[in-house]
Amino acid sequence: MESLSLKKDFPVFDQNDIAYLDTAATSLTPRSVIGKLTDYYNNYSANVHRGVYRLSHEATELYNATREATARFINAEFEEIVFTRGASSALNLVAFGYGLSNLNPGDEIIISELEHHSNFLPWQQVAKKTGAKVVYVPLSEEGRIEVEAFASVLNENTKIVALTHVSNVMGYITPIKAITELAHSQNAVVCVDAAQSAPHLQIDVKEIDCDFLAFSSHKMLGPKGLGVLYGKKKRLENMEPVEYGGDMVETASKDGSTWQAPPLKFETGTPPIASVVAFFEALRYLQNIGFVALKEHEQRLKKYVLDAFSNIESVKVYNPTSETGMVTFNIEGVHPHDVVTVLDEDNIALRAGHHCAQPLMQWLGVVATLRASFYVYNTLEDCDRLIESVKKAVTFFKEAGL
Amino acid sequence: MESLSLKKDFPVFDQNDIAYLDTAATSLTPRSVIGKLTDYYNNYSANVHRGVYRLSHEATELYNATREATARFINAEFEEIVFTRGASSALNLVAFGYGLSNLNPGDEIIISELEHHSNFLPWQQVAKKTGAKVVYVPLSEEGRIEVEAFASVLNENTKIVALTHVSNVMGYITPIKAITELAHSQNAVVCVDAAQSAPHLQIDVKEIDCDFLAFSSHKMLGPKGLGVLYGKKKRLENMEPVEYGGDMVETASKDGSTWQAPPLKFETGTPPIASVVAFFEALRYLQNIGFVALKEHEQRLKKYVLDAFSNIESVKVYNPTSETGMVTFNIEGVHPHDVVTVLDEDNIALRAGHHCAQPLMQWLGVVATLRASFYVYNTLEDCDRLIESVKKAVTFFKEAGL
Amino acid sequence: MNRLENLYRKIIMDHYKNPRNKGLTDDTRYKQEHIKNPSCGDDVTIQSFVEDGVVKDIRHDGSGCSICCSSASVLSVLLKDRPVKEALAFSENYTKMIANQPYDETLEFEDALAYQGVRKFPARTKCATIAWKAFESTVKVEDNDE
Amino acid sequence: MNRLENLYRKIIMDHYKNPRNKGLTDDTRYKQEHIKNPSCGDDVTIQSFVEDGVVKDIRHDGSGCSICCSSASVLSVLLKDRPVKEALAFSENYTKMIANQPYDETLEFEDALAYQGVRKFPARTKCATIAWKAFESTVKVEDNDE
Ligand SMILES: Cc1ncc(COP(=O)(O)O)c(C=O)c1O
Ligand SMILES: Cc1ncc(COP(=O)(O)O)c(C=O)c1O
Repeated sequence: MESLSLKKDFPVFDQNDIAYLDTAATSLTPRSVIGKLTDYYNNYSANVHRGVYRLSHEATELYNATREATARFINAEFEEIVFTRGASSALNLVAFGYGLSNLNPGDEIIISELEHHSNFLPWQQVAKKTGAKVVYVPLSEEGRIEVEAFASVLNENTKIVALTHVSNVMGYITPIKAITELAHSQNAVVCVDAAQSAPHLQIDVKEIDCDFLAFSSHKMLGPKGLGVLYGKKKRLENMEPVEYGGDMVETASKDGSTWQAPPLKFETGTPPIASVVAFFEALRYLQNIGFVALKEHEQRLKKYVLDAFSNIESVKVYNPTSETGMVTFNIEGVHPHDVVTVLDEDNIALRAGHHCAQPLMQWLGVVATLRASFYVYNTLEDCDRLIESVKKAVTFFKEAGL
Repeated sequence: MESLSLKKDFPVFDQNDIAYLDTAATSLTPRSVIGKLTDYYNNYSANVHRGVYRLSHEATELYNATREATARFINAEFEEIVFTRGASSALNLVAFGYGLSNLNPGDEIIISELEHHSNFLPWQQVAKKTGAKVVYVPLSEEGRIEVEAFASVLNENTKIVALTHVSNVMGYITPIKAITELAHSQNAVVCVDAAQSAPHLQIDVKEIDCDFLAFSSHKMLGPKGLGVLYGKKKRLENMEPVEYGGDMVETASKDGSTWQAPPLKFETGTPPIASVVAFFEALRYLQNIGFVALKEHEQRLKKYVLDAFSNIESVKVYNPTSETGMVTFNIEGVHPHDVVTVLDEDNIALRAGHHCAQPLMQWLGVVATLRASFYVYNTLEDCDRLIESVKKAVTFFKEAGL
Repeated sequence: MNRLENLYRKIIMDHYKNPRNKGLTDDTRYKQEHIKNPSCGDDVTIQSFVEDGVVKDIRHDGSGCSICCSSASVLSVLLKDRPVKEALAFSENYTKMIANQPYDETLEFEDALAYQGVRKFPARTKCATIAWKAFESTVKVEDNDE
Repeated sequence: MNRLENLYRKIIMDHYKNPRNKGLTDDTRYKQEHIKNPSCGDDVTIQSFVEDGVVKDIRHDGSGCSICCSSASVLSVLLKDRPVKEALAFSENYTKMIANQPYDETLEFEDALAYQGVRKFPARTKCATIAWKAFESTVKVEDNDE
C-alpha cells in the first residue's frame, strides 16, 4: 500500500502536520465520506421510510443501500443489520434486549478482563438485574483469551458469551470461531465486540457463526455517531426492543401495540440518516484497499516501532506479540499523561489513559498506558516521529529527575 | 422575514425546484450547519473527552460549546443537557431511566391521544412493566389538551405527566406551564415532548418548570441523528442510566462500578461528535431569525393556505385554529397517499400518513391525513404551488370518479 | 396520456371503487395474511383457499390508497382457479415487472398490466405489490421448519 | 526556557517526587473529597481539617500525572493555617489564573505560581486544578439543602 498516496485522501492532514496514532479511539475521515455526507445534506436532507415524495424516497434508497453494503461487508443479510448510535449502544441492545429477558438466577455470562467498558458494564448490570453471574475467561500470561481457558469456564449454565474480537488495548485477536463452536455446543449465545476488528480484519459472520456482532462506523473511516449490530435473523426476531416509538411500531393503539419486523423494530425515531448514507463510502474505501494489504501495512509499521522501542531502555511494551497494529507501552517511572504532552508538542496524537478498560489496567497492574494505533493513513515517517519523540520524553523526564 | 433571501441558505434548493412542506418530519439543513459539519471532519475528526492531545482537546471544546449553547437556548444549565440519538431516544431515556424505577402498581401516568408514538409507546411499555396505569387527558372537541381536562384526570396517584408541547399533527400548543404547576401540586414529574415546539417557539425551562424536556436537532435545521434531553439537575442525578459503557463510568471494576455525574452518565460511547458540533450553527441560525419573526412568518403562510383551502369544497382541514404553522387536511374521498403523488409530480414535498400518531388518527376517525408544515425557508410561492396542486388533485380524482 | 393518467388507469379506479371479492370469511380452510405498510398506513389482508393444488378462492379486505386496494381486487379475480404454482409465478413476475426487473415477458398479465404505470413512480411500487406479497404468503408452503 | 521546561518546573517535579502531607487519616474531623478525572484517570483525594474557621491541616492521596499529584502537595503546604475564606479565595484565583481568566493579581501565589506554564497547555489545565477543586469541596459549607 502506498501510504503517502493515501494521506492525501484525509483532509485533516491539509491543515495539520500531525502523526495521528489514535485510530483505536476514532479514525480520521476520508474526503469521499465527508463528500457523501454533504451530498446528502445538499441534495436531500429529507427523512426516510415514511415520505412518499421523491426526496424522501431517494433518501430511503440511499439509507437501504448502506444497510445492504454493511450486510455484504460482513457476509450477513439485509434484515440482520441494525443501525445504532455506536458499538456501545449495539452491545447494550444485546444485553438489555436479549440478555435481560433470557437470563435467570444461576445462569452464567462469560466475558473477559480484556473487555472494553462497553462490553463489560452492560453485562455486569444485566447480571445484577437477573441474578446471573459474570464469569471471566482466565487470561493467558500474555493477556490473551485462549480456547482452552475458555473451555475451562464454559459449562451448561453458560447462557451468553460476550467477548471482544480484538482487544482495544492489547490488539490480540480472539479465536472467536473456535470459541463460538464450543459455546454453541452448550447452547450459549455468542456476542462479539468487533469494534476493533471490523476496521482491520475481514469478518464473515456466517463463518464465525456468532449470534451477535457489534461495531462502530467512526473507527473505520465512517461518520461519528453510528454503530452496527449484526444479529442472526432468528435472534433478532426473538429479541425485545429497548426503545419504543415512531418507525419501530406496526400498530399502535391504546389497547396494545405490535412491532415491525427487524431491523426496523430496533431503530425507533429518525435515524442518523446522513451518517448511514455516508458510511457506504467508508466501506467502499476499505474494500478498495483490501484487508490483506491493510494488515500487511499495519504490521510493517508496528514492527518498525517495536524494533526501535526495544532499543530504548525505559520503554516497556505490554503487547509485543499482538497480531494487529497497536503498540501499548509506558515509559517506566513517568505517568503516560506527562509523556503524551511531550508527544503532543511534536504533533503526535496518541492516547494516554485506561482506554475504557479499567479491569485490564488492574490486570496489568498499571494505572494507565500509552497506546499507538496504526491505520491506512499512517506512514513510516509517523513511526519515526513517534520514536524520536519518545526518546526525547525519556531524556526530558530523566533530566527532570524521574 | 425576507423569505426569499433565506431560501438561498439551503442548498437543497440549488438542485431542486421544490416546495418543501415536510419540516414537521425533518427540516432542511442550512449551509452554515453543513459547513460546520465538514469543518469538524476536515480539521479535527478526533474523539472527545479522553484525548489529551490538541485535536481531541479542541474537539471536546467544540462539543462542550454546543452543550452550553443548547442550555442557553432553553434557559437551562450546562449539566442539564444530555445528547441523545433523537427525541425518541430522549423520551425513552426518561421512561426507562426515570419511570421504570419510580413507578409502582396503581400509579398513574398521564399522557394524551395527541402523543407521537415516541411519547406514547415508551410509557405504555413502562406501565406494562411496572403495573402503573396510562391515563389519557380527554381531548377537547377540537382535539386540544386543556388545563381543566388535565385537572380532571390528575390525582394523588399521578406520578408522571408526559405530554406533547406542540402536537405534530394538529399543531396545537399545550398550556404546559399551567399543567406543570398543577402536576407539581400533586408531586408528579412532568416530561415534555418538545420535538415540535423547540423548532418554533422560545422555550424557557425555568419558566415552564418541567422536569424533563426532549427535542430533536434534525427538526430545527440541525444534523440528523441527534436529540436533546433536558433534565433538572436533581432529576438527572437521581436517574438511572439506560446504557452502560465507556465514558459514562467513573470506576469500573469486577466488584462494582460507579457512574459519572450527569450529563456524561447518560452518554456512553463515542457520541455523534460532528452532529453535536454542527448543531451549534443551527441554534445560532434560529436565534438570528428570532422566534417572534419566525412565528409571524409561519402564521402568515398558514393563514394564506387556510383561506385558499376554505374555498375548495372537498378539502377538509382538521386543525383550522392551530397556533403553529401546520395544516393537516384531506381531500374527501381520496386517500392521502394518492393525493401526495399528484403533489409530488409538482415537486411539492408533503407528508401523507399517520404521522406516527395512530391513536390520534383513531380519535380523528381517519386512516391517514396530509400535513403541510411551514418553516423558515418557505414562501408564499410555496403556498401557491400547494394550493394549485391540491386543486389539480381534486379535479383529477373527481374526473377519475372518486 | 400523462404520467398521472398512466398511473391511475380506468381499470384501477374501477377496481378501487367497485372491489371484487371484498370482505373476509371465517371459513378456516382459507389461509390468511395481513400486511401493513408502515410507510403509509396501507393495511391489507388476503385470504386464499387452496384445494388440490388449485387456488379456489381469494378474499381481501383492508384500507389504503387506490393502487393498493385495487390491486387486491385485481389479483383476487386474476389468480382465482389457477394452479398454485402458476399463481405464484404470476405474482412473482408481476412484482418483478413493477420493480423494473427482468420478468417472463410471455406471460399474459391481463388487467394487472394496468399497473405498468407504477414503474415510473418508485415511491408507489410498494402500494402496487403489497397485496400480492400477502397473497404469496397465503399459498406458500412453510418450507422453513427449523 | 522552552514550553516543556516551563510546564515541568523544578518545584513541580520536586513536589511530585517528594510529596508533602501525603497519606490519608482516619480522623473523622477531616472532611474528605475524592475526584476522578475520567479523561485521563487522575484520581485525587483531599482531606482537610478546619477549626475555628482556619484550615489546620490538609492531607492528600491518589494517583495521576506529575501536574496533578504535585499540585495536591503544593496546596497542602500553601493553604495550611489560612482562614477558610482566604484559602478559598486563593484556590479560586489560582483556578482562574490557570484558566486564563481575570484574577486578583495582587495575590501572592508563592509556589503555586510555578503552574503558570500550564496556561499554554489547555489540555492539561484540568490536571492542575483537580486537587484544588477537591480542596474547595472539603471546606465549602453545604449551602444547598433543598
Ligand atoms: C411530537 C414528536 N415527538 C417525537 C418525535 C420523534 O423525534 P425523532 O424522530 O427525532 O426521534 C417527533 C418526530 O417525528 C415528533 O413530531
Ligand atoms: C473494543 C471496543 N468496544 C467498544 C467500543 C465502544 O465503541 P463506541 O465508543 O463507538 O460506542 C470501543 C471503542 O472505544 C472499543 O474499542
